[in-house]
Amino acid sequence: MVAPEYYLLLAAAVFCIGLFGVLTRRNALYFLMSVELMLNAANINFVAFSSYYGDLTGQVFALFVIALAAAEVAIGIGIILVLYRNFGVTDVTVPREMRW
Amino acid sequence: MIIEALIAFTFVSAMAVLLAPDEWAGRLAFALSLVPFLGSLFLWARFDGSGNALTGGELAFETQIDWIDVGGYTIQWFVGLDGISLPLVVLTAFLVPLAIVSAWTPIDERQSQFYGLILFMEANLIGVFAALDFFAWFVFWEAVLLPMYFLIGVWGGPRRKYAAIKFFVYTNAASLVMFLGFMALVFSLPVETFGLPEVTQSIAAGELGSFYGIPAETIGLVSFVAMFAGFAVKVPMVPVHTWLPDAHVEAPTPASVLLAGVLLKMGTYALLRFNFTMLPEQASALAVPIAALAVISVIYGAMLALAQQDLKRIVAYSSVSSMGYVILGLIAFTVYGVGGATFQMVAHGLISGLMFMAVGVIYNATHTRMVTDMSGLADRMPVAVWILVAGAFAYMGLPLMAGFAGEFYVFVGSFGSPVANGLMPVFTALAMFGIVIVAGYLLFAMQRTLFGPFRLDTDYELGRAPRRETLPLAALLVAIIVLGIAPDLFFEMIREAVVPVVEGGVN
Amino acid sequence: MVDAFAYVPAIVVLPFVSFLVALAFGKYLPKGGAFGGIAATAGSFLLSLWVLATVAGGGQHTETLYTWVSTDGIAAGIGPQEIELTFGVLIDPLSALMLVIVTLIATLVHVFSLGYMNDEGERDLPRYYAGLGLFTASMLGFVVADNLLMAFMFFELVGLCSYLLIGFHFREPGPPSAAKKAFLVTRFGDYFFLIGVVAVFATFGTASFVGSESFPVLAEHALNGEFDAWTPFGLDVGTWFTAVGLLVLGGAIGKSAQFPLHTWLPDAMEGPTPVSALIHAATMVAAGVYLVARMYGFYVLTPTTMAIIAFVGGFTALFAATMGLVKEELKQVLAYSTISQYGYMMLALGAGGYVAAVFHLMTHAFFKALLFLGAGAVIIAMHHEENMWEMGGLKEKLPVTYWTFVAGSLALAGIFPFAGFWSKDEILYEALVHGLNEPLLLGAWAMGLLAVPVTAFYTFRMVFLTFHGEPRTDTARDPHPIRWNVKGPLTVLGVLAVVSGAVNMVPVQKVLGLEGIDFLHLWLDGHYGGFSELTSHHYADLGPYSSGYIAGGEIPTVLIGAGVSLALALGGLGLAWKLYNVPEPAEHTAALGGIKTVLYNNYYQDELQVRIAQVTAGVASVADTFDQGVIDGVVNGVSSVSLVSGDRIRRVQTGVVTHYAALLTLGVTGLILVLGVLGGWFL
Amino acid sequence: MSIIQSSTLEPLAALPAQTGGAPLPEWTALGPILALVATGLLLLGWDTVFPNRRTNTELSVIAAVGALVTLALSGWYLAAGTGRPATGGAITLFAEAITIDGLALFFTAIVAVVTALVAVASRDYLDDHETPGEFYSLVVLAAAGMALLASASSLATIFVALEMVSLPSYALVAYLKEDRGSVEAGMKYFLVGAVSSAIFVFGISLVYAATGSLVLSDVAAAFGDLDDLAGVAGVGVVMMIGGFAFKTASVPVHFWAPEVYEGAPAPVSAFLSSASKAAGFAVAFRVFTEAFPIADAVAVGIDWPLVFAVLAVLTMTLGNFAAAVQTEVKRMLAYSSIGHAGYALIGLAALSAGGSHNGAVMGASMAHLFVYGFMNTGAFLFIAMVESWGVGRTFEDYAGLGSVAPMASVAMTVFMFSLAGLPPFGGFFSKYFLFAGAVFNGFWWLAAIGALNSVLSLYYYSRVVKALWIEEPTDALSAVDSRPTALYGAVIVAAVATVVVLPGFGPVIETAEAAATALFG
Repeated sequence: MVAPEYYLLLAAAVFCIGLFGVLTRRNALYFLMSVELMLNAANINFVAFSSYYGDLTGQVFALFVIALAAAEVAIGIGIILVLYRNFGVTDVTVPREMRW
Repeated sequence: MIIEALIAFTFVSAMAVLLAPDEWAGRLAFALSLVPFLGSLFLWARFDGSGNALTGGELAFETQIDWIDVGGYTIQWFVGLDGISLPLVVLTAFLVPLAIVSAWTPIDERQSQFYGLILFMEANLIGVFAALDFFAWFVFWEAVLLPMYFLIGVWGGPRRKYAAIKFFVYTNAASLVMFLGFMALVFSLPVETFGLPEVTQSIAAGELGSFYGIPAETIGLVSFVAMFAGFAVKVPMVPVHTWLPDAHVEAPTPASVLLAGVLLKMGTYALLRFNFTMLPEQASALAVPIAALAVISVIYGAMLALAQQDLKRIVAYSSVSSMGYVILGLIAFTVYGVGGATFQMVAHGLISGLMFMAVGVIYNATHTRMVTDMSGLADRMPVAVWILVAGAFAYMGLPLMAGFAGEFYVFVGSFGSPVANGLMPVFTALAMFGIVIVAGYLLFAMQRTLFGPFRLDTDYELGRAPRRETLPLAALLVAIIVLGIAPDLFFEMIREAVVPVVEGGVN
Repeated sequence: MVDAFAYVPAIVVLPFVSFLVALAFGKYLPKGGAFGGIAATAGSFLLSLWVLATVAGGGQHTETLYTWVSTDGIAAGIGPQEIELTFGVLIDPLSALMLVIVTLIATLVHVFSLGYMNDEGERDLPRYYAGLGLFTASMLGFVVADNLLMAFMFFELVGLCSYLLIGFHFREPGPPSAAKKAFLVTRFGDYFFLIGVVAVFATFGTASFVGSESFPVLAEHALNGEFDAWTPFGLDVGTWFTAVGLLVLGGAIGKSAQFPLHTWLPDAMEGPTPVSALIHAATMVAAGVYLVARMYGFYVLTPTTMAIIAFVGGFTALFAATMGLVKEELKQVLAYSTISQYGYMMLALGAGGYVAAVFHLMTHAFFKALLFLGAGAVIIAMHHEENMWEMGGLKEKLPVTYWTFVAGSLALAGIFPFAGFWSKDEILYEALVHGLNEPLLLGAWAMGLLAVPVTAFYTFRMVFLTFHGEPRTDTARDPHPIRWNVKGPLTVLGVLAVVSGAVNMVPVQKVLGLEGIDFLHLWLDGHYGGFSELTSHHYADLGPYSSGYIAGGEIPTVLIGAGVSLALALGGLGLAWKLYNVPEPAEHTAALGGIKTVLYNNYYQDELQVRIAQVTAGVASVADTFDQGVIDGVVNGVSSVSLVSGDRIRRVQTGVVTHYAALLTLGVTGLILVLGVLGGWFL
Repeated sequence: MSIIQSSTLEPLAALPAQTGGAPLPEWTALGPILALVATGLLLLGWDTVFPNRRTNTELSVIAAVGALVTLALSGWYLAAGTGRPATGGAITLFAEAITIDGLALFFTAIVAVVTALVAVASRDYLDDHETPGEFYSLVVLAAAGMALLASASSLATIFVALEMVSLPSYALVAYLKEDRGSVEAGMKYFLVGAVSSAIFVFGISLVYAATGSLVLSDVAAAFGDLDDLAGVAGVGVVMMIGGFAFKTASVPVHFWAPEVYEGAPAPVSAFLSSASKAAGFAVAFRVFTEAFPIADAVAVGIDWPLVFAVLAVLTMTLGNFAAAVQTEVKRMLAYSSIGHAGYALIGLAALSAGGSHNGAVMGASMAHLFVYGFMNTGAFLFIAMVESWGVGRTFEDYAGLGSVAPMASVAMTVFMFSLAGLPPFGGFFSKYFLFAGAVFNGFWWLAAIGALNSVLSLYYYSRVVKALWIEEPTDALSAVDSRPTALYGAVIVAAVATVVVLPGFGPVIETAEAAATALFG
């Protein structure tokens, strides 16, 4: 059995990759994908430790997270759509009419 | 329930006036404001309290009911009057109708709002002087600021917005400091309410404990300083006085009258109640710096008044100066000192009210307040001018007028006071020099504006001031003289109420 | 029997009522309320005479009339005992005498005002008569006061009235300014007085003048160690009493126009002339001296105070007299003579000559009122021209005025046998005999003596320039006629100026050995009636002085003293005669050289005070700048700094969502790091 | 252990009695939440049945009634003592996934109040709008999520509820599809929200990794002996704080707030800044007191009150300072909302292990959020009214509004002064009790910083008042030509409530304090 520390590290790595994507990618869709990575990093933890503790709630919760992620993407795409309609771009750094 | 009835009636009056049409809002407000005035006279006539409200004296017109339970404490609706608060209630109720009448001429727009705010302020002012639970008191204390903010901001002079916001923010900041100080104090005591008497008596019983590892002495000292700083702004004392001249100069006359006449007294009243009655030991320990600040307020304020060219600014700075006497009297911890300070609050309320009102009458006619813009007004508007002269002499402490009584008591009380390592004679003598400077700037100002050949640079036709403008002045002058000749009208009850304060002090 | 003392309050109240009547109804009354004033003051005068007679019949009286602040058993917490503040009357020989003087002169001034004000068509007469009434009432209240606080209060009211009356002609620029100066300068003195009052309360717990619990008596006990008086800073009682005495003296110096607070008095000539008469002869200026006399029992306890009083008095007598030498205006000369004469009284008080001081107070009241009213008559005649160089030769045109004026002048100059001679001579005698052992006092005496010829010179320079020689202007050739209401008071006072010296013929008594003609001595010594602790011999017992004599005895000292001063006076008079009693007098001030400028400018005392005022105004202006710039600057600075930092803070919000993501990542990471380090997670 | 499992029987006396005297069945404790869910579904249904109605009055009424029913239910339960120690303690359902106690009911009430106000006000704001149906259903469903959030007592439920709030909110913010501001705000809200929820859920996963449970009480039990997993738990806790910071618009995840509140339709801003924030605090209060007991957490180096103290100071300072220099009223309110989050955070910051007054502090914070629900919602609704008039957005544009719309301006004045903490308005007591509580618990410095900020806030709140009453009216005010009744009604009700809550503060603070104290029980 793989030691739980490694799962933690894996999850952290995936999380950081996702975060890196969030910080560097300007395209809204990439942004969304990166967020998905971060969510899945959490899922790794849930599943791994669910099995580590022999407790099913973690795994069930991972399913919930996946479902919610899907919902999030759905609404995200919708917002990206109206963004494109109004600003003509999907670059998230462009709309900056409101600041300060 | 008489106090509650008075406050409630005044609130309702304020509402009624707010909704009244402008044409008769002023008359209606005056008529309605007579009710609290008569009510205050009734309170005076039926006053049966004795001793000090905070130290367990017999309260008049007391009501005490539980209001809010929070954090293991009970907040009460707790009002009552003693010999210190009653005169101030009467002062308030007396000044407001006069201030309303003095507004009839200069206030010509949004009148119903103006008079509504004045009455709203009156209700809160009565509340401030009557409330004996901290939170009830604090609600009124803070609520007084709102109408004044509008009175200055809407009906004020050219820089009214700056003055209003400065007044508002400055005094509120002070309230917060004071609030924290008081909270720290209460939480170090084994009390279960915020009732001022209970807090006072608990401290007097030596129950001030440590609080989160901070020793009781430090708590007492820090609370004292925080509350003192908070109230000093309201008084105002140098160096936290700079909101006052701006507020006064910009405020319309009736607002100035109430600001100088009553609002400043809130500060000294609170100092007396909180700092000097609750924490006499700390006050005595800090007597030297406090007395020094008082003296600085007197002299520095008077010097500033000397440098001004605007009549209102002169009177405003001289208020700073006069309130210095009150502080000096309070710190003396003698019956004459503390009692004189209290009396001086009333006296100064009347006198400064008169002065501001008189300056307002001049302004109504000349549309200027600058000393350099006019001279010889006595020729054209004799009645108003001579009452102003009388008021100025009252301000200078002319005997047989209320101001002298207040100041003299303070001087007698503080000169022989044992506090401040025996330095009080020096402080008193220094502060007394204020009576020379005050004579200086008032006489100079009068000489230049009222006397000499007539001249007015603003090109307004000057006639006698109308009777509705001079009658309030006359009423104030009569009150000043009556109190000057028979100070015992108030001083007797004041004295009884301050004896416990003095006995709590280090003597 | 009806008790005169029951009517003492009425003496004060009557003029006060006339004040109220004139104020309220003056414009509906004939003569602007003058008759009410005359009736009131005359009534007061009659009552005063009755009181005087009662005292002469062995009466004395003290009574608390009104409790201003009661104590009701509450310990005041300061001083040795509780303090009750009361109003009361004290009638003893001194106050009874003063009442008569004040009411007499007030009555005469009222009558004179009919001629000076009403006949000249002045405006605002009700205000004038109201002022006179209040002035008189205040002074009378001061005179009968039985304690220091009450005295102070009426003292201040006197100041107020002087302000109102000096500034009567407020439409001109001069009078308001003079009124302001008068009030302000005396206020400066009153500042010390007030400290003194407060100190007396703090020290003794009472400010009563009379009785076994009065403060002079308590002070006496304190010095004997029989009474434990409060003192500040652990001072010993003697030093403290000296300080208190000097503080109270400040008020007297201000009101009695002693150096260095004398500058207001010449300016006060801006007031109507009858007011000047009232101020200088009987009320305001007299109040200072009266105050010292009233609490003499306290002053005699402290030798230092006595010496200072004497020296200030002597110096002022000489100093003011020299300034009178070069004045061109009639009233100005009189003004400086007033200062000088009150200097004599102070000298007397300081020298232990209590009776002499009161004596001079009385005679001076008569002859100075006379001179002022005479000057007023001249001014009426001269159509309000006051410059003596514009007059001349009025002797024939105004005989009543002339002769009474001369009588007054002779009295002022101290020429035998006019009233002034007797009183001034007694002052110098007292100063001499007490001063032989006291160098400071001897100096004061010397100055007083030197002032004698100067006084005589300027007095007769004035007389000659005004009445003698040829008329120098058209007005002087054809003066305005004066009426009975002017001549009447002049005559009364003229008679008094001649004869009033007779009440105290001490030198005659001493030289001729006639007992019992020193009526004033007996009077003030409680011979007829009075309180034992307020008698002159009681003061003498307490006083620090012993008598010394020159030329081997009392009688030679008396004779030499009188002879020297009379000779000096005659010398001054003679010089004035020589220089100015010529048909076409010329100015001789050039002979004084550089001193002339100094004298014209009153030793630059006014300039000094103006300079002080300017410096004060400068300091005030600096304070204002400081207040606006620094103190308020800090306040506004706090607000500016807040807003500027708010503006900085909001710039973080760039509007770019990626930045937000980065910042929130940084924020959370920072929190993790900080908390982790603090919590030791990474160990 | 499965998640959905009927709970062991609790003392049913905790529920209000039926008319016959027998207690209501246990599931009725969910009544308020169910009422909101039902209303949401009803709205959807109504919109489906009548898709082309030109008026949205019915929708508005349905939403408002649903919210009021929720309010009535939660008020009834609160009054009856449901879920309170006096009646047998909290009611837990679904294997402790949901807990109905004082806290839950209290916050449900807040959410219901705000929802009702917003629903009424939207009637006029969305007049002539094409698709009002989804707006109301989204609002009500988000409100249901908030109510659930306040009741959730498992990290799983919490995350689900959080998303239930967030997802409709994103849509609501971007509701004005043609409005660039609304879209930009929606985009920013969504992106920041997505990142934060990722961080949040990762934090949950770390806590789960360290403790092996998602149920708060079990987490708490495991917190006693974390051993070397303290670091993992600690990072998890901080990341969860990040998630809460997003919901409550606190530093460091506040960046979305100014833009969102500014760009979103004003009723949505009101809804988010009042209800959503309150719900965020509700769950934060519950999680940190129930799952991470202070004593245990501090013992293993997870000093979360300290974190909240730092965040409170930063949040209130940032919010107030930035608000002071805004030129647009709505954005100023947005920053002020951040500032108030900072004040409310005192409720979590000024806690100490075994502190005898923890309940008082947190209760004061809850009471503040309650009052805030009225005054802040009212303020944003006033903005909505001004927007509907077409008057500009800056302070200058507001000049003289008092002369043309006095009643509304009085109400706005009440809101501003109440937000500033001045009497005689509710915000006065709530803020001062909060400061007093902080001092009481020994955190006087926190109160002092709060006080300093309060002073600054006075400045910018009074700027609005100044504009309304003191400045001279401009020509732009001719645009004020309508009197939107529903909007007016909502604003006035909020104002009256803001005033009345001052004398009637007793029940509010007493309930809040009792609820909070129970958490520390």
